[in-house]
Amino acid sequence: MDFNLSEEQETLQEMACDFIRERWPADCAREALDKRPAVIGADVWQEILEMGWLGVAAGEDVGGIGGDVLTAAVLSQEAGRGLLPGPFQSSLIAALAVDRSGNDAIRSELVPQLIDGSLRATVAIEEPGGRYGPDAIAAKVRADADGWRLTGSKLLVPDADSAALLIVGAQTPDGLGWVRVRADAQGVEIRKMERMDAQSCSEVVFENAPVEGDALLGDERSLREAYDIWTVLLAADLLGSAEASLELTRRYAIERVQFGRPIGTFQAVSHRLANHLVDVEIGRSLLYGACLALDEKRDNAAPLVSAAKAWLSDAAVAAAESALQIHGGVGFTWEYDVHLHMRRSRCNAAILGDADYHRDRVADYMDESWVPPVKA
Amino acid sequence: MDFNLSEEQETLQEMACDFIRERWPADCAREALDKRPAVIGADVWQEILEMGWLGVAAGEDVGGIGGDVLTAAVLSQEAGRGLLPGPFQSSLIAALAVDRSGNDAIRSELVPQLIDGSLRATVAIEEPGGRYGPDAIAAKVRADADGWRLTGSKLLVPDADSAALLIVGAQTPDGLGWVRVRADAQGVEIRKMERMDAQSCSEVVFENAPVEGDALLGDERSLREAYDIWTVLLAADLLGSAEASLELTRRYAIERVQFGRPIGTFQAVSHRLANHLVDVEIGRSLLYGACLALDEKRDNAAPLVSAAKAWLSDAAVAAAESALQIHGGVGFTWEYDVHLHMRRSRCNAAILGDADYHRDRVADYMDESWVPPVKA
Amino acid sequence: MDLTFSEEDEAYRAELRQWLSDNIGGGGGGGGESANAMMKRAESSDESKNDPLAGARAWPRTLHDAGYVGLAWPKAYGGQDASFTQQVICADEMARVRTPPLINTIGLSIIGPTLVQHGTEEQKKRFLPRILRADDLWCQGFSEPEAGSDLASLRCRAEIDGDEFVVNGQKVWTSLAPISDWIFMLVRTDPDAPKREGISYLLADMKTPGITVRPLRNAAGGSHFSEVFFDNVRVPREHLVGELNGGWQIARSSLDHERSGLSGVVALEETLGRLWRMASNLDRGDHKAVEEPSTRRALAQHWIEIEGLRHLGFRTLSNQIAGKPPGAGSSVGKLFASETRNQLTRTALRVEGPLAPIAKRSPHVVDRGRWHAAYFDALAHSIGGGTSEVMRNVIAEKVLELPRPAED
Amino acid sequence: MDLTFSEEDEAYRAELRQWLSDNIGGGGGGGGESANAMMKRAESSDESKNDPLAGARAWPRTLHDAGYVGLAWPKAYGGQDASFTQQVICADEMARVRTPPLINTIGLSIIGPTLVQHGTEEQKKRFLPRILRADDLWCQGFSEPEAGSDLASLRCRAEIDGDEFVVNGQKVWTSLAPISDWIFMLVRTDPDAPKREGISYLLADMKTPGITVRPLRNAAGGSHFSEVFFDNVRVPREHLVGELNGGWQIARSSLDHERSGLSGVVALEETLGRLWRMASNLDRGDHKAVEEPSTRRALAQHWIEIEGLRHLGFRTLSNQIAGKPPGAGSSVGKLFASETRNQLTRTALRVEGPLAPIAKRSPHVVDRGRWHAAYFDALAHSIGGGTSEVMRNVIAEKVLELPRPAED
Repeated sequence: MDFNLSEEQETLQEMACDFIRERWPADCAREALDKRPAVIGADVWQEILEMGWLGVAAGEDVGGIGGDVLTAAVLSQEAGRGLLPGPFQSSLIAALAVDRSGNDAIRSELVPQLIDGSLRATVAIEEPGGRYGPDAIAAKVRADADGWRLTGSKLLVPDADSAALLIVGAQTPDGLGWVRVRADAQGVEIRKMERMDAQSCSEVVFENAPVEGDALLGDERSLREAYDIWTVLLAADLLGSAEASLELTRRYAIERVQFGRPIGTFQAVSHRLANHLVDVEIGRSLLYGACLALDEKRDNAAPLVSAAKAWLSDAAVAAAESALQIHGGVGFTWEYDVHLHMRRSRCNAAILGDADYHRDRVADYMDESWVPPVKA
Repeated sequence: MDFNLSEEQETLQEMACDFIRERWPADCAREALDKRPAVIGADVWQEILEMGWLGVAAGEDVGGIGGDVLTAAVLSQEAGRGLLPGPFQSSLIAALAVDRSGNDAIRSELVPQLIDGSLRATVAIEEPGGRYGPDAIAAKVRADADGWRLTGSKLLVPDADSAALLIVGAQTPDGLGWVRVRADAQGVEIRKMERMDAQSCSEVVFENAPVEGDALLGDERSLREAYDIWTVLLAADLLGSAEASLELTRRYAIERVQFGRPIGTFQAVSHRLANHLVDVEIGRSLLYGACLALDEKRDNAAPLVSAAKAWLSDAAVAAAESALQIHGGVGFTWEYDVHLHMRRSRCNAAILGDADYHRDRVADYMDESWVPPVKA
Repeated sequence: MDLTFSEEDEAYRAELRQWLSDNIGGGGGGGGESANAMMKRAESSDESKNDPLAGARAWPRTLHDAGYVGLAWPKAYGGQDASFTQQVICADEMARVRTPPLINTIGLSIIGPTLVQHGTEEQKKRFLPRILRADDLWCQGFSEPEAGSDLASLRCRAEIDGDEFVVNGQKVWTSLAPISDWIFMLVRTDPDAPKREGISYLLADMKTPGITVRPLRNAAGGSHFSEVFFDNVRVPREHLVGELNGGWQIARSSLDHERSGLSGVVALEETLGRLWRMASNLDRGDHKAVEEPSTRRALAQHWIEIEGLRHLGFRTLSNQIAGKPPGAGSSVGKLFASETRNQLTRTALRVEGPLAPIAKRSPHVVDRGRWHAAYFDALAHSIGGGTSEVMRNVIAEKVLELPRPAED
Repeated sequence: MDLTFSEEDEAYRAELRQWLSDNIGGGGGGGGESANAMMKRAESSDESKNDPLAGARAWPRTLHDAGYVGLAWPKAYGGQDASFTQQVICADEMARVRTPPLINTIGLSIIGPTLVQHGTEEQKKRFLPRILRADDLWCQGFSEPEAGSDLASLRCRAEIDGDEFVVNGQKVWTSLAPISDWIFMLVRTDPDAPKREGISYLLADMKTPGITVRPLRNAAGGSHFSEVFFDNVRVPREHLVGELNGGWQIARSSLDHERSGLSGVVALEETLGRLWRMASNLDRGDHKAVEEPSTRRALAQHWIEIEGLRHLGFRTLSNQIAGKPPGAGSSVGKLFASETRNQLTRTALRVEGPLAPIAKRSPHVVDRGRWHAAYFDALAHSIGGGTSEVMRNVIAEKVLELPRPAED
C-alpha cells in the first residue's frame, strides 16, 4: 500500500513546475489575452518535446517512458498551475489515445511521431447540440465506393488550427469508435474559436471527408477509455489551477494588512481558505484514485473519473472566485494573476462534461453497478 | 404606499407575543415531547377564543374582525415564535376556508361557530403517494342513491383527533373542491400520527363516508385559494421560528465568552448571523408581498406564496441549524430551546409543499405567465 | 398595507412615462452610448478641444431641461424640490425603460447630495447647477492602496499652508478619472488624531498642477478605474467641505444615503428575463435547457430572490416616505442584491454549459459574450463600495448589535 | 502507487474475516446491544451487584481472547504488538461487517494509547490489561461549562496536599459517566501560569468520595452525556500522567492521534446505501424518489464525497505506513467527514419529503425514524471533539500557516 506519488513522479512534478514558471511565466498567459490565441512558442515547445513529456504515459516500445496515467496527470496539473496553453494537452491526449487504441500497426507507426512532435495531432469528441460525451456523438462515417467518408461537426477541438491529424470520435459501419482524418483533407473545414482564457480551439466541420485507412483506429472501448483519460487530465489541470488560486490568496492574506492586522487573521478569510484547502485535498485524493483505477482498469474507474472531474470543476472555480473576492480591488486588475486562473478554470470546468454531467454519470453507475456495504 | 404592518397589526403582534410567552412558555412545548401530543390547554384555548384570534381575517358579518390575510399571518408568526401548538392554526385556516368558500348559506351558518370555538373543524388536503398540493388530490366523491359519499385517504391532517368537522379537498361530481364530512360519521377512521415537534396530526381514511349537504362547500378556486392561504400561514410560522432561533443565538453570542472574548466577535459567528438576518428580512418581505397579493387577488399571488414558503422553509431550518451549531454543547441539551425550533421548523418546512415543490410552482408560473421587463 | 400611490403621484408617473416614450429610442441624443465607451472615445479622440463628450452631455441636459434630474435638490441650485414619492417614481420608471447611463451619475448621486447637505452656500451655488447639466464631471478619491475595506486608515495627506491645502499621496479605484473635471476626496489632515478623527473632505480641480492620472486595466480587459497621484497639489481652503477633520462623518453619511434599491430590482429582473430566454433557446440534445428540472429550480430561486428584494425595497421605501429611518433594509438590500447578482451570472454560465468557455466574437458564443462580462462585473460589484465582508460586519454591529471586535 | 497489501497481510485479513464470520451474528455474546442501551439497563437494574454489564463485557473479551484488540499495544501489557498495516486491516474489516459497539471504546481508543505513550510502568501494568478486557470502563473529563471550544481555559482545580491532589470543579459532556469505573481528566494545577502551561492530566476512580454524576438529557431525548462534579476529591499523586503542569501537551497528542478515518468511510458508505434504498422505495406520484434528477445528483455528490474521503484516507495511511507524518489528511478528513455526514442526513430528510415531519412510532414514519436520529447525531458530531469552526482554525494555522489572531 503506497497511495502517493512515487519519488520519480515527485521529481518530474518539481521539474515541470520550475520549467513552466521559467519558460512560460504568467505574463505570457496575460499577453496572450491580447494576442490571441495562447500558444506555446516554438522554442519552448521544442524543449518540452525533448524532455519527452508527450510520452510519459506511452509504452516504452513506441518511444514512451511507460509511465502511468497519474504521471501524465502530474504534468497536466503543473500545466494548470502554470497556465501553460496548447498544444501541450491535446498532443498528450492524442498520443495516449493512439497508444491505447488497441491497433498495434498504427500504434507503432504513429505514436513515436506523436511523441517526438514530428506529427501534431489532436482529438475531437464533443459536438454541437448541448450534450456532452461519447453518447452524444452523431458524426457519421459511411462506406462508399472510394472508402470511408466522415460527415459531422465537432466543437471546441483544441489546437485544431495547428494539427496535421485529427483523431475523431464517430459512428462508423463498425460501430462507435475512433477514426483518423488529415486536417488538410478535402471536406475538412476548420473554423477558429477561442476560449475565455485565449487557448486555441476550433469548430471542425467534416463533409464527406476521407478517413485515413478506411477503417477504425480504435473501437468503442478505446474511445471511452481515452475520453476518461482526457477527462482526468482536465481534472488534474483544474487541481493545479485551484492550488495556484489558493496559494496566491494564502500569500496575499499573510501580507495584506487591514484594520491593523493581516487579513488572514479574520475568520471570514481564514475559514474560507480552510474550506478551499479541504476541497483541494479531497480533489487530489479523487484524482489519484481515478488515475489508479484507470491504470488498473477497475470497474469503478469511470465513476471515479467523473467524481474527480465534478469535484475539481466546482473546487477550482470556487477557489478562483474566492481569490478574486479576497484580493479585493487589486484582484480585478489586469496585472494580478487571479483572473487568469479564473478564466482557465471556468473553461476547463465546462469542457468534457461539467459537474452536473459527471454527477449524472455517477448516479447512473450507482443505479447499475454500485454495491454498498451491508450491515452484518 | 405603505408596505408595513399597520398600527393595529403591530399592537396585535405584541399582544400575541406577550400572551403566548406567558401562557405557553417554551417549557410547555418541551414537556409535550414527553406527553405527546402537544395541545393547547383548555383554559388557554378559551382565552384565545375570547380574544377572537380565529376571526381576525373573517368577515365582520359572520362575527370576524374583517382583517386581512396579513393579520392572520401575524398571529401565525407569533405562534411560530412562541412554539404554540394546535388546534390554533388548523382552526384558523378552517374558519378562513369556509369564510372564503363562496358558499353564503354555509358561511353564515358555520363561520360564527368556527370563530367562537363551538364548532372545532380542521382541513384535509395532502394524501399518501408522495406528491404535494391540490393537483395530487385523488380522494373521490361519488353520488349514489343516499347522496354524496367520500372515499380516500388524507395524511398529516392537523388536530383531526379533536375536530368535529373535517373540511376535505376532493374530486367530486362537480369538479375539484371542498366537501364537509363529520368526524364521527360512518366510514371515517382517524389514525393518530404525530410530528417530530409533538404536534397532533392524523391519517384520516374515508370509506364511503357521507358528505354533509351532499354538495360542494367550495369550488376549485376556493380550494386553491385556501391552500395558498394555509401555505402562507405556515410561512409566517416559519418566519417566527427563524426569528426566535436567530434571537436566541444572537443573545448567546453576546454572552458566551471563549478565547477571552464574546463569540459574537468572531466572524465565523457574526457573519453567519448576518446572513441569517438577511434571510429573515428577505423572508419577511416575501411574506408581506404574498399576503397583500392574496388579499388583492393579484395574478402573481400563487407564485409569491410559493416564494415565501420556499424561502422561509430553507431560512428557518438553516437558522435553527446554526443555532444548534453556535450554541455548541449546550444547544444539544434538552433544556435549551433551540432544538424545539429545529423540530418545529423542520416539520413546517416539509408540510404543504417543501422548498423544491414551491420552486417548481414558481417555475411553472414563469413558464406560463411571467412577463419580465424588456429593455427599451 | 398598500402599494398604491396618490392620484397626483400617478399623474406625475403618467406624464413621465409619456415623456420617456417620446424621448427614448432615437431622440435621446447620444444617450445610447455607455459611459465606458464615452471615455474610450474621449481618450482616443484627436479633437479633444471640441469636447468629445458633447454627445454624452446632451442626454443629461435633456433630462434636466425636462425636470427629471436633481429631484431632491433645492430649486435655488437648479433642483426640483420634488417629493420623496416622486423621486421614487422617477427612479422606478427610468429603470423600467432602462434609460441610457448618465455621464454625470457620480455627481448626481454622491457629491451633489453631499454638497446639498454639507456644502457652503458658495459651494452649492458654484457646483450644483454645473453637476446637473453635466458641465462638470466628478470622480471620487476615497480608496488607497493600503486603505480598501479599512478606508479609515487612508494616508493621503493635506497640510495647511496659508489659504491652501497641499495634498500629497495616492488614490486608487477611481472611476472615470481621465474625463473628470473635479475630484472629491478624503485626506488626512491630522496624523496624530485617532484614525477616523483626522480626516477631511476636499474638492479639487483635476487640472491643478501635480495631479497625475494612470488608468488601471481591469481583469475583464477594460479600464474603468484609475490611480490618481497627488504631488504637492494646492487646493484652496474654500474647497474644504464641512469642518476640518470632520470628513469621515460626511463620507459615512453619503455612503449611508442609499436608495430603496427598487431600480436595481428592475435591472436584476430584466437580467433574469434574458437568462430565461437564453435557457429557452439553448439545446440540450432533444430538449431545451429551460426544461431541465435543475435549471428551472435555479431560475425560480432567482425569481424568488428578486421578489424578496423588491418587497424589501417596498418596506424601506415605506419607512422613508413615512419619515422613519430606512431600517435594516438598506444594508440588507445592498448585500443581498450583490449576492443575487453574483448567483444569477453563475447560473447563466452553468446554463451555457458546453458553450460557456467560448470567448466573445467566436462563433457559437452565447449572447455575444454578455454573460462572461456580467459575471466579472458582478464579482467586481461585490467588492466596490464596501465588500460583502464589510457589509456583514456592518449588519452584525449595527443591526444585530453584536459586540465589536477589539481590533479597530 | 498501489493499494495492495503483502501476502502475509492478506493472510491476516483472511483469517480475521473468517473469525468474524464465525463469531458475529448470534455467537458474539450480547454485543448486539448498543452502548446507550447498555447504560440504560445498568441504571435501571436492581441487580447491579451481579454486574448488569456482564453481557456487554463478553464481546470485548471474546475479541481480546482472539487477539483483535490492543493491536498497537505492547505484549507486556496484554497487547498484540501488531504491525501498522494489521491495525488498519483490522479496523477496516470490523467496520465492513459493522461489529457491535465496544463498551470499552473510550479506554481502547483514548486513555489506553495515552498511557502506552505517557504512563508510568506501574500505570501501564495496572490499567492496560483491565482496559483490554473491559474490566475497567473509562470516561473522559475534558470540557467544562466555560471551556468548550476554548478547552485551555478550563478551571477545574487540583491542589497538592501531601501525596494527594484535591480536586474541585465540574466537567461536562462526559459520555457514559454513570457506568464508568475511572475518569481521565484535565485539571488546573497552576492558576498563575499561562493557561496552557498550568494544566495536569489525572486519573481518578469514579467511586472516590466527592464525585457526583448528573446525566444530561440531549436534544434528541436520550441521555448520552453527563455532568460530573468534584467536591474535594482526593486523588493519589501516582495517578498523575506525565509531568505536573504538562497535561495540555499530552491531551493534545491524544487528540492528534487520529486514525486514517477509513473505518468511518465504510460507515458513511453504508448510510448512503440505506439512503439510496430509501429513495428507491419512496413514491413520488407515478415514480420513485430516486428517479428525480435533483435527488440523483445529490446522492451522486455524496458518493463523490465519500470516495474523496476514502482516497484521502489511503493517502494518510500510506504516510503512516511509511513512517511519515499523516500530513493535512487527518484534520481535513475529520472536518470533511463531519460535514459529509451532516449533508447526508439533510439529504435524507429532503428525500423523505412529505413524510419528513412524522415522528418515530407513528404510522407512515420512514425507516422507523432513523433519519431524524441520524440528523441530530450528525449535528452533534460536528460539535463533539472540537467544533468544525475550531477545525478550520487549526487548518488555517497549521496547514495554511496563516498568522494567528492575537486573542489567544
